[in-house]
Amino acid sequence: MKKLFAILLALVMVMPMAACGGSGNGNAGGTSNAGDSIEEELYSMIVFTKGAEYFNWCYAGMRDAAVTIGSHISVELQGPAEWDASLEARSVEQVLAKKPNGVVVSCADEATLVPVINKAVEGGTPVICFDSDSPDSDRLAYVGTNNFDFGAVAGKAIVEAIGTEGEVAIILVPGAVSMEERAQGCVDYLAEHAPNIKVSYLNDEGDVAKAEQVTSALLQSNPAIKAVFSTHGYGAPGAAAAARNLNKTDDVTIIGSDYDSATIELLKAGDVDGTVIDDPYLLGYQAFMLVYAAAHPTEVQSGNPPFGHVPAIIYGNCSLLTGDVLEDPAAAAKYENPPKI
Amino acid sequence: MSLLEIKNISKSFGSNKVLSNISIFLEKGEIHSFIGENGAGKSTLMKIIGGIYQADSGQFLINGKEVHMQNPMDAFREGIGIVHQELSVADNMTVAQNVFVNREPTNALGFIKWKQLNEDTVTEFKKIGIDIKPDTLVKTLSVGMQQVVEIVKVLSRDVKILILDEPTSALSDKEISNLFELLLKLKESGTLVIFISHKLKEIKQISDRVSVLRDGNFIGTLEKDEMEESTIIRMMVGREIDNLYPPKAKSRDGEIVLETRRLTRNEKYLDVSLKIKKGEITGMFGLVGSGRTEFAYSLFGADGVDGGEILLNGRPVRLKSPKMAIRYGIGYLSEDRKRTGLFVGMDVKDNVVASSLDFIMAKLGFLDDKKSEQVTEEYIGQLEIRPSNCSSLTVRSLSGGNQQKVLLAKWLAAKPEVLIVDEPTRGVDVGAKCKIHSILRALADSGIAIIMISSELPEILGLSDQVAVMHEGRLITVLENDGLTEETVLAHAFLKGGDNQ
Amino acid sequence: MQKRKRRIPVSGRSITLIIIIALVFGVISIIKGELFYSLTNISNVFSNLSYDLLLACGMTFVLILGGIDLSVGSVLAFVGIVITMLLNRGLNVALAIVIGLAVAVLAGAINGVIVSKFNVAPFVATLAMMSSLRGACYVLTSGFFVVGLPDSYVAIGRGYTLGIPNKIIISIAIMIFLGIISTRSRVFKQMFYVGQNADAAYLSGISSDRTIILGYAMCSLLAGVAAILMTSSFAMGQASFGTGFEMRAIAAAVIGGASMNGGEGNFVGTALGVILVALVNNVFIMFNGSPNWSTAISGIMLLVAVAFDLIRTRKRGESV
Amino acid sequence: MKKKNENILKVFSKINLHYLVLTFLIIVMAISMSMHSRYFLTITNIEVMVNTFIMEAIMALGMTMVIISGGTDISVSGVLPFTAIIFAKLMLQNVPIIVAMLVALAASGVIGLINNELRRILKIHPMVVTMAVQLTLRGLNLAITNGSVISGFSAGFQKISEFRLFGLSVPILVYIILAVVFYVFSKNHKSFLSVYFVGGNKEASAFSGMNTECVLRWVFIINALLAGLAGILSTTVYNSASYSFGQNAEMRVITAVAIGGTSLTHGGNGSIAGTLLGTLFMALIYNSFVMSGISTYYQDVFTGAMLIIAVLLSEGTRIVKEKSFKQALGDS
Repeated sequence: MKKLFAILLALVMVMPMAACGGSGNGNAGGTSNAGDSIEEELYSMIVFTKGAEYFNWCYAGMRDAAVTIGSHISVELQGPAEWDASLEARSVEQVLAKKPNGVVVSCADEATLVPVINKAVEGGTPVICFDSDSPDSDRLAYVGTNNFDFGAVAGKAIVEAIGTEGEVAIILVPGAVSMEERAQGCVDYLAEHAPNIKVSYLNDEGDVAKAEQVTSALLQSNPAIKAVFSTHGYGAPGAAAAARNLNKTDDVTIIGSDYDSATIELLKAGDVDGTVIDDPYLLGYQAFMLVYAAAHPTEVQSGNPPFGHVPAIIYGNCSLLTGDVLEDPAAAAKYENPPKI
Repeated sequence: MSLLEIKNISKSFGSNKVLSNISIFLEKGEIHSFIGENGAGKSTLMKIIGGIYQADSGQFLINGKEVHMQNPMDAFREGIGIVHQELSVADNMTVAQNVFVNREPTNALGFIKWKQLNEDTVTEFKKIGIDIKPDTLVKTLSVGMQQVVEIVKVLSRDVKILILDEPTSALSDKEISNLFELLLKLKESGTLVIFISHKLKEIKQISDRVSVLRDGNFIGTLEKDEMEESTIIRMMVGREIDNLYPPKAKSRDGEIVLETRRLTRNEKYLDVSLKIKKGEITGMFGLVGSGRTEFAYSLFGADGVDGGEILLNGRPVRLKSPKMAIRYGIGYLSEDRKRTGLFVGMDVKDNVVASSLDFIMAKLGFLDDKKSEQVTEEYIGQLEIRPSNCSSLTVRSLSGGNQQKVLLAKWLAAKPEVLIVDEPTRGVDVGAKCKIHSILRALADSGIAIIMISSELPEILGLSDQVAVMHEGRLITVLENDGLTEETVLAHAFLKGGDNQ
Repeated sequence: MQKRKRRIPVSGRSITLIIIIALVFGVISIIKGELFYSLTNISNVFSNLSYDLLLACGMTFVLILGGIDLSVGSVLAFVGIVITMLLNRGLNVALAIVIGLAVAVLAGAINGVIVSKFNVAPFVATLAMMSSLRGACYVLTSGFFVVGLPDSYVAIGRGYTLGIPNKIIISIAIMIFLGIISTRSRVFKQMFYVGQNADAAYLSGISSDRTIILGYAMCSLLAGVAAILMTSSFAMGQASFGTGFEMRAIAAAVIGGASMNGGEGNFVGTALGVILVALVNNVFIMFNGSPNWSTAISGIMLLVAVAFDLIRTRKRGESV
Repeated sequence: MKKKNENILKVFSKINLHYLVLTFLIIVMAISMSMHSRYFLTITNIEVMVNTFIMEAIMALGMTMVIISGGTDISVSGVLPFTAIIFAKLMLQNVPIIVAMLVALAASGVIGLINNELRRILKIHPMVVTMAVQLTLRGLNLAITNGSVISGFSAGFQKISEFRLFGLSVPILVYIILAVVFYVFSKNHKSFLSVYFVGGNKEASAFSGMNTECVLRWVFIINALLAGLAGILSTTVYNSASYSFGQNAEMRVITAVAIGGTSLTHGGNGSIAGTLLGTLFMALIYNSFVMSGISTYYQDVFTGAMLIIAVLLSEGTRIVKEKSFKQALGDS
C-alpha cells in the first residue's frame, strides 16, 4: 500500500511541472516580459519525421527570422517522429487549437493534409508550405526546392563522373513524394543526356544500416553499377559504408542529398563524391517571413484576402556540394557548425 | 435396463491403447466407484463419458437408447455432469459466474440477470449446507473451497449421471464428509454417481459397487460385501501386495537435526515448537488450512517467520530463501507437482538435477553433463521410474506416479539432511505409493530426517514414527506412534483443538 | 514432443533452417554463380547482419526466460549516442566504451527488475523503456548526428584483422562465447528452468529474480555491443538508429526455434534464423525485387519457417 | 485475523484504487493544463484532443478484448492502412460508398480470421503471428499503392468529414456508440463474459462446454474489424489513404490499454472502463505536450514513465486484491 501512495504522490508532483515547464520553450526572445504593450505572437512549424537534421536547420532559420521581428514572437517545432501523414495532420490540428498566428508545414504527402490546411485557412490562420508542398490545398504559398531540378543536379553530377555508359542505383523510401520527385528528376535528366544509363531502385526504409545492407548487396550482384544517388540524407552514409566494405569507394560515385554533419565528414574523406543541397536554413527563414507577412496585411492589394500578400511559390535553388568546396574553411564552417536548437 | 450401459469402448492416443473394449452396466441410484492405478484409463473413460474425448469404437446406451456425444455440451444435454481431477474453475471470475458458466440466466438479448444469477448460486450452495458470497473472486478462496465450487457447478445442472474424478484429493475431512452426505442424498433421489478415488477407505465407505481397471482393461466389478482391500488391490496391481507399509524405524535415538522454538507466522501458524530426529519419519497430520504447508514453507525459507527460531543441528539459522535452505541441507517436495514441483516441458534429466546444480558443477560455473547423466540414471534405477530409458524424455510424457518419482529424485539428488515431503502420494496409484513409502523409509534408515505432511491418516499412521497434529495454525500435540489409532489422532485434532469452524 | 539432447544444442528447428538455407544457397549459387558465393559477397552479407545477429541473440536470452524485450532498438540508439557524445567531448575510447556498455547493462537490469520484482508484463515494461530511451536520444541530440569520432574508435567497425572484417570477428567471438555458455553454463541452464516454471524454479533453490535480471541485462549488453559496431562503422551516432530492430530480432529468434512461452530457444537456431533472413534479403536485391516488397520479407519468412517446421514435426509424428 | 484480511480484500474488490488514481491524475493534468494555457478548456481543443486520439481509442476497445482473452494483436497497424487503401481504391472506382465500406470491412475481418487461424494451426503465440501479419501487410500496402497516396474522391465523399450531429464529427459519434456498446456488453453480456473465461482458464472454459476456439476467432475478427473501421474513418477524415497511416499505432493502443489496468500477464483481468480512462489519459498527454509547447521529445520519455507507474499501480492493486505469490502457494 505505502508504495502505491508514494507513486501517487510522485505523480502529483510530476504533472504540473511537466505542464508548466513548457512556458517559453522554443521562444525567440523570452516571452516573460509581462505588461509589454505588444501582444504575444506564436508561429508553429510542423514537420514529419521530427528530429531529422534537415528540419532542424529549417527550424533554426525560422527561429532566427523571428528574432529579427522582435521578442514578442515565439516559435515552436511540432510534428510526429514517424513518417505518417495522418499523425502529422493531427499535430497540425492540435497546434491550431492553440490559435497560433501562423503555421508553416512540410507535408508528409500532398493529399492527406489538405482538409486540415483548408480548415486552418478558413479559420483565419495563414498556412505556408515549405520543403514538401500540398498544391491542392488552400495554403497561401510554397517555399521550397523544385525536387525535379534537385534530381537533375544529381543526374548532371553523375554523368560528369561516370560518362554516358553504365548503371545507376537510386536509393529512396517508396511513398515519400519529395524523394520520388528527386529520383524522377534524376531519371529524366539521364534519359535526356545519357539514354544508355540503366537505373534501378533501392528501398532503405530511411535507415542507415539498411541502406548499407541493400546497397552492398546490389553493388555485389551487379558490378555494372557505377553510381549511387541517395534521395535523402541517411542514404549516402549507408552507401558509402557499402562501397567501403567492397573497397569500391573509388569505382563507385556516390551522390547524396542534403547536408548533415555525417555527410560533410564523408565528403571531406572522399567517401561521398558530392551531395545535392538546397538551403534548409533559408527555407525556414523565408517560410517564416512569408507567414508573418500573411499574418500582417498591408495596404498593398493582397492576392488572398484577408491575409497579407504573399507570392504563390518561391523556389530556392539547389546546387552540388563537393569535397573540394569544403577545402576552404570559410565555406566549410557554415556546414560544420549546425545550429543549436 | 440399466441407466448407463458402456459397450466395448476402445480408445487409443497415437500408438498406445488407453482403453480396450470396456463394457460395464451402471444402475440408476447407485454410487459406483472406479479404481485402478494411474494410467489404468479411468480418467480417459470418464472424459469419454463426459464428451471431452470421443471413443474410437464402442457405444453408450442411456436407458437403452444409444447416444453420441461430440462435445461436453452434448454430454450435459444427456444429463451427464463431470467434476474433473484438475481444477477447472476460472479463478479470475466470481463464484456465481463459475457456477453458471456458459448457461448464465439471460434475457432474450443474451444480457445477464445478475440478481437471479447470484440468488441461484446461493440456493445451490445451500443445498450442500454451505453459505457463500456469490460475488467473491474464486482466486481468493482456498483450493478446497475452489474444488467445492467446481462440484456445485456440476450439481447445479440437475444431472442424471454425476462423475467425480478424485474430488477429495484437495478437500479437508470435514468438506469430504459434507460431500459424502450430499452424494448419498443424490443416490436416494435416483442419481447415478460415478466416483473415482485412490483412497480405498473412502471407496469402501460410500460405494455400492466398485469396478477395477488395469492397463485399459476392465478387470471386474465387486459388490459391497466383496470389497476387501486386499482383493481390490490384487485386482488393481495384478499381484499380491502383502504389506502396505514398511516397518518402523529401527532405533529411535538419533540426535535432533532440526528444532523449531515457538515458530510463528502471522495469520498462518502460531508457536510451533517441534523436534525432528535423524533417521525418523515425522508425520504431520492436519486438515487443509491447518497451517502445516505454511509451516513447511518457513522451514524451507520460501516464506518468512514473524517469531521464534529454527535450530539446525543446534545452531539457530535464518532461512531467507529456498536456495539457502538447500545449502543447509533442507529439501521440500511440494504438494502440487505440476504447479510448483516439476518442469513438465523439460526432460527428466533436467528435472532431476534442477535443485542440485551446484553439486554437479565442474569449474567456473559450468555443468558436468556426464555427471548429471549418471545421477539421473542412478535415481531412475533406484526409484524404478518407467520407462527406464526416460532420461531424455519430457516429464509431461510420463504417468502421474512416475512424475512424482521424478520429483522425489530431484530432492534425493540434492542430498538433504532434512527432507520435507508434502502429500508425497497425492493422486498416486497403490503400486507407486508403496514404492514411495519404502523409499522414504529407506532414506530415514540412511540417517535422513523426514517430515511427511499428509491428510491421509492411514498413510500417517502406517509410515511415521512420531505424529505431529496441527489444527488451525497450532501444533496441538506430538504423539509417539506405537499402536496409535486413527480415533486417537482425530480426537486430538478436533476435541483438543476445538472444532471452531 | 520428445527431443534428444546433444552436447551442442541443435534443435529440430535448426535442422529445418539448415535445410532451407542450404537450398536457397545452392539454387542461387547455380543461378548467380561467382557473384553470389564469392568470398566478398559472403563476408559482406555476414558483416551486414552482425547487428541483427547480436540483437537476436540477446533477444533469445529474454525469450528463454519467457519474456520479451522491445527496447533493444532504443538501447542500441541510446548507447550509441552516449558513447559518441563522450568521444566527441574527447573522452578516452576504452573508457567511453566501458561507460556505454555499463549504460546498456543498467538499462537491461532496470527492465529485469521491473519485470521480476514488480511482476509487470515484459511487453509493457520494455515498451516503456523503449519509448523512454528513444525520447532520451532525441532530447540529447535533438536529432543531429553526433560526429567527429577518433579514428581509433572508427577502426573498430571499419577495420580488418587478418583480412576479415572486425564486425565478423567480433560477432563470431561472441557467438562462440554464447555457444559455450549454452552447452554448459549453470546460470544459462537456470534461465530455462525459470522460463519453464518460475515457481518451481524458486522452490528448487534457483533465485528466479536474479536470473531474470541477468537475462535482460545480457540482452541489452549485446544491444550495446551492436551499438558500438554500428556507430563505429558509420563513424556517427544518430537518434534514429535501430528503429524497428526489435521486431526483426524477435522474428529471427522465433524462426530459430525460440518460443514466446519461455523455456525454449538456442543461439545456433537464432543465428541460423538471422542468416536466413539476411540471405533472402540479399537474394531479393540480387534479383532486383521491387523495393516495395522488401518490408514484407521477414514477416512472410517468419510464417513460412514456423509452418515448415510444423509440417516436419507432424511428419515425424512428434507433435502433441 | 483471517476475517479482517477478508474484509480488506472485499473493500478492494469493490473500489478500484487504480481507476481512482487514474481519474485523479487526469483531473490534476486537466487543471494544471487549463491554468497553463487559456486555450486548453475550449470546445475546439477538447474536440481536437478527442480527434487526435480517436482512431487509437476505437482500436483500444478491440485490443482490450484481445488482451483479456489472453492474447495480443499487433497487426492492427497493418490492418488500418490496408483497409483504408482498399476502401479508397473502391471509392475511386465509383463503387457506392456503402458497398465500398462493407467490402473494406470484410477484408479487415478476413485478416482477423487469418490471424486467428494461423495462431490456431501453427500453435504459436498470437504476438508472433500478428507481428508476421503486420510486417506482411505493411509490405502489401506499399506494393498495392506503390507508396503513393490515394486521393481525389467525389465532392459528395468529402461531405462525410464535414457532417456533424450535435456538433460531433462522424468518428466521434462512431466511437461513442462503440464505447457504450462495448461497455454494456463487457459488463452484462454472456458473450463478453466468455471472453473473460477463456482468458482466465481456457481449459476450464472448454470443459464447461464453451467453444473456446470460436470465442477466440470472434475476438480476433472483431479486433481487426475495429482496426478496419479506424482505417475507413481515417480515409473520410483526411480525405485520402496512404500506406503511411497508423505507424506504431499498435504500441499507442496497447499503451492506452495497459495504462487502463488491463493485465498482459494475467489474461481475464481488465475492463473496458479502464481502457476508456487509459485512452483519455493518453489523449490528454499528447494534447498537453503540444499545448504546453514542451518539446515533444520529452513526450516519449514521459509516456514511458507514466506507463510503468500506471502498470505498477494496477499490479499493486491486483496483488492486494489477491495475495502475494507465497501466500497463494501457502493456502494450497
